[in-house]
Amino acid sequence: MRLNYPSNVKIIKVPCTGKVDVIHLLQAFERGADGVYIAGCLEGDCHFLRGNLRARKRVEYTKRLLDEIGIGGERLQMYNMSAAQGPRFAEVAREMTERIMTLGPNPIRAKKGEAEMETG
Amino acid sequence: MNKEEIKNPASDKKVGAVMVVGGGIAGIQASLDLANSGYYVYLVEKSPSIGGVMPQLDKTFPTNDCSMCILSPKLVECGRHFNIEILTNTQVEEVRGEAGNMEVSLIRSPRFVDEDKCVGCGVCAEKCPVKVKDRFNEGLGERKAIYIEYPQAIPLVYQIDRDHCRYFIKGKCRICEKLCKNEAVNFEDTEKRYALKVGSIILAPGFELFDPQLKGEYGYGVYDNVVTSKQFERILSASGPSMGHLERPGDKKEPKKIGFIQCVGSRDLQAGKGYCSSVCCMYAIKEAVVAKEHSGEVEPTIFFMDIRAHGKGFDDYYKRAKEEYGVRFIRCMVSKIVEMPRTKNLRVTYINEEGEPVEEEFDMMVLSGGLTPSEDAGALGKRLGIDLNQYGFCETSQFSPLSTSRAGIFVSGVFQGPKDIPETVAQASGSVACASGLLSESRGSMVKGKEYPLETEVKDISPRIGVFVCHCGINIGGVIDVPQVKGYAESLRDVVYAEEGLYVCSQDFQELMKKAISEHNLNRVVVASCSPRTHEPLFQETLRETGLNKYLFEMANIRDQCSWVHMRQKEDATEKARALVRMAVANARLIQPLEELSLEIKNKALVIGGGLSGMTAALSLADQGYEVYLVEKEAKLGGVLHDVYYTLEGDDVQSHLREIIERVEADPSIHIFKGTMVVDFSGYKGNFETGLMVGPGMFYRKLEHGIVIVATGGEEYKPVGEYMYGEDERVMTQLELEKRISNDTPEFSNVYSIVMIQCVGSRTEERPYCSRVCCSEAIKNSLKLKELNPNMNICILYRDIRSYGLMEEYYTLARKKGVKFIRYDLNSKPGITVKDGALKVDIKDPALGEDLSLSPDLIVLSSAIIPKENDELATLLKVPRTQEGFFLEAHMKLRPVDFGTDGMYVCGLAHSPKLISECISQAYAASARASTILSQERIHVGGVVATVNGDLCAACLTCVRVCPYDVPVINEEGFAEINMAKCQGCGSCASECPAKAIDLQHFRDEQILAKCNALLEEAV
Amino acid sequence: MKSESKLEQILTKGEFAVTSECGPPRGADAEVIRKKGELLKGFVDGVNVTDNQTSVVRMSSISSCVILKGLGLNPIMQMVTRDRNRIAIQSDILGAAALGINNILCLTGDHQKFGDHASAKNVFDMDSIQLVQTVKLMRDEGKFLGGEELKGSPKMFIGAAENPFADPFEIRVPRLAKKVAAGVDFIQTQCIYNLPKFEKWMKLVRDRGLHERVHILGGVTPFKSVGMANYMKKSVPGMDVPDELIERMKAAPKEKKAEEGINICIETIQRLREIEGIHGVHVMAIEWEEMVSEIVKRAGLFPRPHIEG
Amino acid sequence: MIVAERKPLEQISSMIESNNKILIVGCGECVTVCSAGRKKEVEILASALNMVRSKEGKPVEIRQETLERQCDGEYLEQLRGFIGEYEVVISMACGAGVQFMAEKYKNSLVLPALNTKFIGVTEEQGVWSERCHACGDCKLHLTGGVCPIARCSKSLLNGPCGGSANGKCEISPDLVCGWQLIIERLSDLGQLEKYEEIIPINNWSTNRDGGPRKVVREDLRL
Repeated sequence: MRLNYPSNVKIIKVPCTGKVDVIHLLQAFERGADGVYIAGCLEGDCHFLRGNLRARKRVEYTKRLLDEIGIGGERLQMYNMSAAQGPRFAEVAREMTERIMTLGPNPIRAKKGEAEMETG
Repeated sequence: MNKEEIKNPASDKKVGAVMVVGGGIAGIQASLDLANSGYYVYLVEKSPSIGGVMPQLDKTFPTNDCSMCILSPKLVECGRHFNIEILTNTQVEEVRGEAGNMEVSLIRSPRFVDEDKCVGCGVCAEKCPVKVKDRFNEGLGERKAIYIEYPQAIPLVYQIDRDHCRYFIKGKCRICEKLCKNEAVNFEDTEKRYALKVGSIILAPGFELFDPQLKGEYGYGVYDNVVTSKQFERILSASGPSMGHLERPGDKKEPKKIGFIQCVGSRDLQAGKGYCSSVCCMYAIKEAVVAKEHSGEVEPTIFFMDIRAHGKGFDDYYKRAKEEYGVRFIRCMVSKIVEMPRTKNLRVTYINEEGEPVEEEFDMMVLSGGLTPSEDAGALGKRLGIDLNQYGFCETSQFSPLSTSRAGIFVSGVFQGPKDIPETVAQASGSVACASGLLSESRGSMVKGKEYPLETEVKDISPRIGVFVCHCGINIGGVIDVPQVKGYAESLRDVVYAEEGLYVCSQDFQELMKKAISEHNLNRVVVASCSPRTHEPLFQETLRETGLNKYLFEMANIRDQCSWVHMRQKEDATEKARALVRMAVANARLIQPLEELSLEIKNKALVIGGGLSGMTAALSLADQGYEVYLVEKEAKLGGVLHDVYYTLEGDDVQSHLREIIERVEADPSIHIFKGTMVVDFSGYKGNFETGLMVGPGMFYRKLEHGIVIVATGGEEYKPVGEYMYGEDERVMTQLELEKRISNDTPEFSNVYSIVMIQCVGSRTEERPYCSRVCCSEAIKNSLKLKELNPNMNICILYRDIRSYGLMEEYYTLARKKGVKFIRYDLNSKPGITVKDGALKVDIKDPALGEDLSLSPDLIVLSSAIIPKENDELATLLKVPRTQEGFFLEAHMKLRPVDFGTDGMYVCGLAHSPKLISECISQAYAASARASTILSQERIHVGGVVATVNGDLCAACLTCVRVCPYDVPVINEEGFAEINMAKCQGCGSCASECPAKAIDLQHFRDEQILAKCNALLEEAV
Repeated sequence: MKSESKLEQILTKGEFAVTSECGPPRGADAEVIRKKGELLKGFVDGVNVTDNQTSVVRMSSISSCVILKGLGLNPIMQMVTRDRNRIAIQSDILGAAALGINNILCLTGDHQKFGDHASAKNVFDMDSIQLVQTVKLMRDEGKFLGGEELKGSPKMFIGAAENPFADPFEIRVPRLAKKVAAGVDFIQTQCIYNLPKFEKWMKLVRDRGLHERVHILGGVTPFKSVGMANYMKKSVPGMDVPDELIERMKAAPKEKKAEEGINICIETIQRLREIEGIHGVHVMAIEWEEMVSEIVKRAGLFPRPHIEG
Repeated sequence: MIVAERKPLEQISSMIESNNKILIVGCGECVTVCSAGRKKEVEILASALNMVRSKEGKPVEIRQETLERQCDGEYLEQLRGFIGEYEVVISMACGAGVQFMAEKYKNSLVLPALNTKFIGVTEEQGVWSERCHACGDCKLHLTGGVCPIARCSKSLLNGPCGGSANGKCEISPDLVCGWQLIIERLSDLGQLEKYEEIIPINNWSTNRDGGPRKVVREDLRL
């Protein structure tokens, strides 16, 4: 449908959101991602029966962990959408981008940026 | 492929190819099953792409699955299958010859775009100046004069609409031709005629929606806001003309009050449609529910005569629509619709249940149009010389529901009679079994195989990556600076070669790619172009041809995920394309070749249950050339069919049953085990092992087989304690009545009055499902009794009469013969008493609001169909059941006879209540599905599956518990083992393993993290 | 006589006994307990003194008993096993006996989770049945749990509580039998509202002859309001309040709710008196001690028999 | 198995506030099964601590290791070569593992990352519950195979107390009364008469009350 969405969104493909591990999400933030979201099939429509439900639980766990870390769980989201929901995909990409814009950069990246400026 | 060429195999043998006519879901399913069991398939479709009606639907009942999402994988598989040749824009003209050896003449109308050259990039349509009302969106949207029907269309080839193309009308334009860098546009294309040889034909030409303009009182075509149900599907669909925003066509306002009128062109003798279309009640309920989900403000109302929710899980859906979604149901006929001139709202006049005329205003009205065979299909039927019934549906019989009157030509889907998607799919598979039974001697004779060079060893060799960046005409190149991305790719570590191409997917570029692979010793290939969904197999094929393992391939989707969606931010898009290529290369470095293990298959079948369904499946498998073990718990074959004597249509059931039993018992390929129980079970598709206790001696026997069909059947519920059943011998069930009618006709000369009570034990709190056959059963026995004694007073107490499909005619006939139908509500069930030795039935007629008292001689209970005791078997086989105890298929819509576990199937009453003809269709379907495995010599397993590193495993059982398919087990050495043949590759176990001992191949943690790191390389 | 308890004497004589209850204050003010004692004096044969009830810290049961004893009342010291191990328990029993306390009610005690010190460590070195055994061992055999002989055995009248309405019903009587076997002298039951169910239980008790081996005092508590009745029904574990009683409370005029509660209580006492094997009532007028005298009077249980000693 | 769960991240990060070189050691035994302390959890903790410190601008160096078991010296020996290079060691084992590591490496500061909870079972994926108190004197033969000490909130040997309602413990409606379970089991086994036997007052000396315990099998020693 070629609906425009912000170019800062980049996709990593997994066979099922059930494959997404907590450490994948954490390391994305550790490496400086400002936000991460998981786009899974609609609940009840998982091709692998329960993968997207597991993913949701893991996302919830990781959000709490990110809160504890101080990065902010709201930088991580789980969305469900179907392959026929092109507009929804674009809307989510925009929604997530706006959310991250409001939150500002990942504090780790911000801190590292500062440090580099000081030394550089 | 040169289509003019006639395939000409040795003429004394049957032809190992089948033609499927119609590319809807039935045709697609039939083609896939045929091609996957050793037949070459010509899939003939009159329109430019396959898919039929399903792509137009938004959701499907009763699961609310997205229609396109569930169909799409089948479309793609069909499109890329070696042994399916899709012939679009093509119609069958004539068939000559005999079953097994037929010659089919075809006419192909011009597409004006070369199928071999068009890559579906869409630049032509983007620039085409002509806009045309879009058939796919039911006239609610627009497309161009050069177009594809919908984005996922297969084949993904554009087509010029000759009637609207500016060049064809005015003689100039040809913009598309100029823009197409692949020179695919061909204005000189012409109609072509040619012939093909096939062994059998499966007809699946589908249906059309009744044209509601024929019902002038509803104002369709006059009032803007009266739409057809199919138009409403498009309005609801996220890919529809309003992008899924619920709005009425007249003024784009969001409608609040939406009315649905049922039976528009169904159950309507005046309109010449004496049958029920079977699906409209459910699709209307679904549309009402989905509309409600779109906006809580919506107030849907359904005007209906009877709600026919007779399928698996349907009544529950109906109940939820009423109770959870607040859909309003009004039992009435709408007499007319008038548009309010100012608001464009619609004033609807109807007679309510109390018999009073009511006028009510709606924002929008949806007409639930009936299903009618298409005119083309009718004409086709005539050309082929097959019998059609008065409505134009293909004539079939109850005991051979898939055979047309012409040998070798089979039928499936709505062309055989109105039905829903799962029944259509079951029939499609079923017709495959019929064709396959006819042609089994020629199985494999026409399929194409392919030889590949030996795979190059790459395991311990450092990566040498080649990157190919596609311009996709101007699709990518017009936005992204492709040369710059290519240059960037060259700069990345381990990349030894990079190239760009106008269309990387084109045939000549494949040659270039192969050359580059061998000249530069590439051992990993990255293509930066479009979607792997459509193009990965093509490139993987190229890799295999050069001797590279097909998994040594990675795609960066810089079109769908980049140039198309960041069209106006060219610099950002180029930057993103660089990142996507960087990620793909990072992954490519780590990709490992994956081995696929080839396992031998046990070409024998196990059928559990020796009733009609089990026997039919066994016979069909035997006809297809497989050995069958048929296990029956009872001492004789036949199951519940022993209690059925005649069908509604008048067939003699017992003689059919005797014939089937004789055939089964005489078939040397069928090994029958009567009085036998299944006691253990293990294995996976192609290699199962089952232990039996064989009666009467109860000795143990172990069987090896490749597939399992579960056909354990059902039985009539004995409603002891309800309606005095078991207390008074004058109260009996329908089957008991049928037996008495058949054995002792004179008895009924003294019976003057009979009351039948429907839904006994069905649609209740305890058994919320509809038993589907009881309405027709009651009508059948009423008609039989009326035959015996035309003056007999018969009264049927019902909740909804569900004489779906062509059975509606018998309902009409029964009323004509004076059978009385009186409705009751669940909360005021008929009361039965005995007074002075006479039976008395008290009932409140909700239509008249009056209390009635009847004094029948006999009371007949239309009792529910319940599954045969099957819980132990379900546990042994590890297959799921519904709450009611029927076996649960893998997918309600598109996998009606498959279990979730590969190689296991279900059919007949064990699946849900159904008619004899439906059991037979399903049994054939299970047989065809089984044949897709049994016909293979070996199966290939592995690839993207989870593997365990035993050294790291703690045997903690996490994987065992997490796996949705129960695949992992802890082996004798004490670590988890995942059977490659069973693993579905979802990766749930890998992401949950606390010891990190499991990896999902091709998506190993290392790879995902490498991609993640590459993406963020420049972030921190 | 096993003890020097006035309650034992009344029960042994076959009189219908009346006991009541008194909660010590959350502070060191002895006046509070004295005031409560005065309200009960002359109307009851024994007063239970709770031991940090609901795990909320209060003045100790022993000292409150001593204060009541000083007023001429006959205190029944409640002791829970939650807060003391066997060393402290035996020591407190000896101390209480030395101070003239001659009734003990052996209880397990509520879990500290409900109290004001939820993070406390509990003890539960023994349970209520084992506590009954312990007191009996000290009294009748003059021994400590450790086997050593003690000098001057505590002459305690041993009681325990029982809830005929708790789950599972099939062990309610066996559980009483266990307590009897352990050596209990008297039982005070949970509040009785569902009389038919209680009678069913008593029948089972009689079937096993347990009523002849232990004195059973039926527990009653008057409703102050509809709210209290509802609370007892829904929120108090093991309480069985029939709907008809709640309806009766609801039906009473606003200003007569309390009176209706008292009426129900008195009627219950009358019914209990008629049950074979019921030797008394335990009137738990929670924070409503002033009503005990009226209940006793109106139930025809006043004056209380005079016991020498 | 011994069931444990990770301490709140804040507590762990405050323990290592002033340290810059950290070794995290996972354990492959019980805490694997309760998803608290093997490689996956080590990775998560390392990543989380990394982020906490990066965010504060005080990056930290973390090494991750996972041993077969931390309650056996031989496995702990595997750290010998490099443990000294780290300022602190965070052990993701149960309390036994943490202590044993500290015993073996006298000069290393060993910190616990887990709270050791109980001896229990996996009820279902993600749910563990207590079954045994390690009282040292098993009574399961008396109580239908349900432990009154571990399953009754008050460890009553002659329960239930008066607080149980509808088969649930007085301390929580989500907690089944241990004695309800015992009675049901005895009743299912046809041994309800056992209920009437009074279990005598317990000898707690085999429990922790008797001081730190030890098991010695002389036949196995040299």
